[in-house]
Amino acid sequence: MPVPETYLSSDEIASRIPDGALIGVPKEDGGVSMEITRALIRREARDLRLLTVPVSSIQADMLIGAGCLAEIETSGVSMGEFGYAPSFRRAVENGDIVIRDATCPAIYAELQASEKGTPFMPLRGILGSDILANRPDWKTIENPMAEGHNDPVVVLPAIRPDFGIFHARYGDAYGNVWVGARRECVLLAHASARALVTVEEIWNGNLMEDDRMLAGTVPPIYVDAVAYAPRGAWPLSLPGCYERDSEHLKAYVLAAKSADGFAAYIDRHVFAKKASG
Amino acid sequence: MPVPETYLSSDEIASRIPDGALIGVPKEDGGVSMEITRALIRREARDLRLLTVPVSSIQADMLIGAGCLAEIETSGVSMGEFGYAPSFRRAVENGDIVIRDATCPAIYAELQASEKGTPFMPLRGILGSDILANRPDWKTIENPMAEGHNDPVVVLPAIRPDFGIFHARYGDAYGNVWVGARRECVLLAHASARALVTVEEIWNGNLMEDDRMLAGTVPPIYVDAVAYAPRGAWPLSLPGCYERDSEHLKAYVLAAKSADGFAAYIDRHVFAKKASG
Amino acid sequence: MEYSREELLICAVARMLDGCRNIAVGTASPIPGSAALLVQALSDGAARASILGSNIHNPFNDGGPELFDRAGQGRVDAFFLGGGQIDGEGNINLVSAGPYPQPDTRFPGSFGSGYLYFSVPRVILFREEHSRRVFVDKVDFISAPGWSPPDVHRPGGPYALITSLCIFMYDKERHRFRLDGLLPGATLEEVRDNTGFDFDCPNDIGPVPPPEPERLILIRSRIAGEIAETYPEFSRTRLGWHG
Amino acid sequence: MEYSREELLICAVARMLDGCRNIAVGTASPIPGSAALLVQALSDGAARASILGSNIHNPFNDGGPELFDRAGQGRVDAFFLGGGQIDGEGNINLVSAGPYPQPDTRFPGSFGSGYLYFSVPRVILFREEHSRRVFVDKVDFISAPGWSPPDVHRPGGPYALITSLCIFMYDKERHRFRLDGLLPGATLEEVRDNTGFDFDCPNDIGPVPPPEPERLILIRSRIAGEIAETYPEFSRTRLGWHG
Repeated sequence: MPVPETYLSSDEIASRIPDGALIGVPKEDGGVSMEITRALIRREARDLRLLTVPVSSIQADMLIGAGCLAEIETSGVSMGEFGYAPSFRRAVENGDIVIRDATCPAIYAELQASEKGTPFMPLRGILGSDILANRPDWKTIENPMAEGHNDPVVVLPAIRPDFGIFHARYGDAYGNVWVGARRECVLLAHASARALVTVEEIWNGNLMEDDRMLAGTVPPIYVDAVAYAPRGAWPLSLPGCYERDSEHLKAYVLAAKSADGFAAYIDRHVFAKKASG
Repeated sequence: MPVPETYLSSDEIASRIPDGALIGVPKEDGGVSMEITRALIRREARDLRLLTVPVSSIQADMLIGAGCLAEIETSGVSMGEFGYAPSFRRAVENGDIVIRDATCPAIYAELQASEKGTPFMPLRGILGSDILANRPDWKTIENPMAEGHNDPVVVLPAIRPDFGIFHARYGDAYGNVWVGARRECVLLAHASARALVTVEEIWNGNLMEDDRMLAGTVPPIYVDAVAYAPRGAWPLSLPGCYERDSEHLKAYVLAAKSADGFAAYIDRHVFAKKASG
Repeated sequence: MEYSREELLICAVARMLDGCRNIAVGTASPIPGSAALLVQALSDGAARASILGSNIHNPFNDGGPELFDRAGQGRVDAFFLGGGQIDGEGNINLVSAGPYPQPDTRFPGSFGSGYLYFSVPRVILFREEHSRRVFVDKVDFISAPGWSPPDVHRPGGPYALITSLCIFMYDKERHRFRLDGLLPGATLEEVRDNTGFDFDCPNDIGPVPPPEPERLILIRSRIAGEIAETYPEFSRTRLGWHG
Repeated sequence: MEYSREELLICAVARMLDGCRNIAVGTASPIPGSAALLVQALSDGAARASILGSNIHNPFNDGGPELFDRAGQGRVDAFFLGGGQIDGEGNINLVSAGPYPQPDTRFPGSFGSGYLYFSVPRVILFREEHSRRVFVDKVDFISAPGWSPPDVHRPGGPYALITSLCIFMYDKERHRFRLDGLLPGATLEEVRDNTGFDFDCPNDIGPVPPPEPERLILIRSRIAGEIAETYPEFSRTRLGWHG
């Protein structure tokens, strides 16, 4: 399938994201657009605020290491079995980045409030935690449904990313993208002001007109721009398509432990013309 | 494909729904299990409480006409272009049924609260309406995110049907059912204590193992029982499969305008062995 | 150019939708649907029509809650509602006439009105039957109020009211309807006689402006074909579609 | 019958999961995963294991929020959590050691703990490193508290704590851990020396009971194969899987 004429390049998409924007990204097995991540680093984006939905790994770590972020709201940044996320850890320990600690379902709830256009969303739990104690934007109210007894419940504000950014399995010529069962990408697209998407493959036909594809499709009303990026989640996985590149991730963790190592990694894998290894 | 051994008949499913149960059903183009509806009438179910998600047509009207319902929570019962819903209108005008008027997104919000296990959900709008005035279970609070000014917002309690009942396009031998993009059925399954489902066709394979089907699948953790019921939505439509039977619906509206006409309709189309025309 | 009543109304509604980017149309609404498709066709991609019941002209795919969620986000600019009763402040009643909950006449129910009337900036009320039974001084049941006190978050509300006799525009400041134009054959006197509420009326009330000729051509060609997917009978008998 | 340390722990965890219907296991958790699969295998369909990262042993399909939604509904009976620091009241810290927000050591973050610790009845804490650095008197940051005042809706909380030296059970009434059994090679003195919090200890503290032989056979046959889908290396080196 030819790439649709309306498609942009990943670098063109990155140029649409102004410094200071609030961007939302899915967790590492949810269709991460590493291609747009690399493009953001290439364009030397600054002061971005990152919302991880609800956690992240190399994507957040690279953006932090490259100095693109002023702030991060997250439930966790980790390289999983490959160890801690070196740039994240260093930046937080050095106070180089504003951290807004959350817990996974709270981030979903903040986005669901935005998705529904409701000003807040209640969530059980969290009470008595230092997460709550450090989030002046999260409030505690009495459950209005409880009668005759106290029942405190946390309420979370709607959060609307300027851009939701993810990598989808398919895109078509009509502006649709297909994420299958990755509901966090659907949520991100619905909750954000606009979505910016890279796609692995071009779908022959209209995804909205295929009964079987419809449930996993995000239509153009939510999608601002699409880029064709085969292996666009590399070195992370794209479910049903390719596994993550464990050797590469292991090497990244090692490299990112020093500023020089990180710079060399970025030079080779981000600024070099051909981004995928 | 042979019908899986674990499947029940629609009448067996109806026998699992005790008198007095709260049942939730989708709107008329959302995969209505008319087959279970007929089975409920055959088993002379009584005092059921019906939640329409968020509106209904012939399904609610038949259950009311047959005396199965004590109560209905709905945003609307109508036969659309075929006219008003005769049994519904008559029962409400005669005070034969308790009516809890709602508005569509409020019913979704009540179910979403149940889906999330949160005690309530806020919703904009509704303020100053007689819907709100007649729903003592709906409360008004001040938006806890508003600072320095009044901002009333309605909060709705979680509602958890005892059974969510719908008709799905496919079912497989592993207990999965596929509803495609009918998210209201997914919501109903998640929000209810258990789902009871009729399926149009048996899927060859495991729906959870097919990447393209996964997004539209409801897995067995939510599904209590499945029955094979080809044309199980008749005379309503099953999207992507068959259109509604307009002639039949027109004839139903005419018949249901009198008690005798309704009785004759039920005799012929519900109590007769072969339910589909 | 000759034109039908439906073509006149399609053009009148299209003018009300000027500048809207997302226009949603509910069930049983061929005229609003045609108008939305017309605005979409004229907008060069800027406006999107969502026709309930259409497989092609439907930008949504995520099930029942989606339209309401988008409206809540401010992503729906225009919508259409009816009403068993409508009063002079723009209150609408889709529930019942007479005492609630056991009324004299039960209507189907409020559907999404209790929400969309608050969230969609331009709600156009469509009610053919122009009678004192429908257009009452005070509705028996408020499915959704025409206006709200200033502390209520309310980006939406009534914009216009179209009947078989005339078009009213809604004055958000004064919470009143203002007669805007008469439909062919209707007189001001007839409107007054059949309206149970008080409304404003300019001295120089005239007919609803006729369809713009180039829009009429577009309706009969492209729009007739597009709306025929959802309303084939309407398109055939009213817009002369031969598909 | 000879058995490995991993097999001993799988059986110990399986006993803790007795009667659970829905058991969810997060990332990097081969022992809890194996225990959950063992309980599932023994339950004759009554128990379901959800193994994060598995394509087969995963009853969920609706994306990230689903596990939390099900836990909120009370449909998840058991879950596993770790902690950079854990204190004697069961408070867990997955965020940082030292002053917040600019700490001496930053950990990854709280993940779902701030919610699941409240909603899942049996949360089993798993933390290999048994040291005073980890098991502290008072955590530096509470990702989730071990207990809550009576007015807080809280069906969930800590159930047990498994370390490289021993197993503690959590006493919900007293908000304290009670030593339940020693792992092979560990002594009570060693546990005391390496634990920074005060805990209860029965006089007759003994070893963790050995695996039930029939369960051991099941682990080495069926469970080794099942867990290998998600943790092939673990299954090969620790359970003798030859797949």
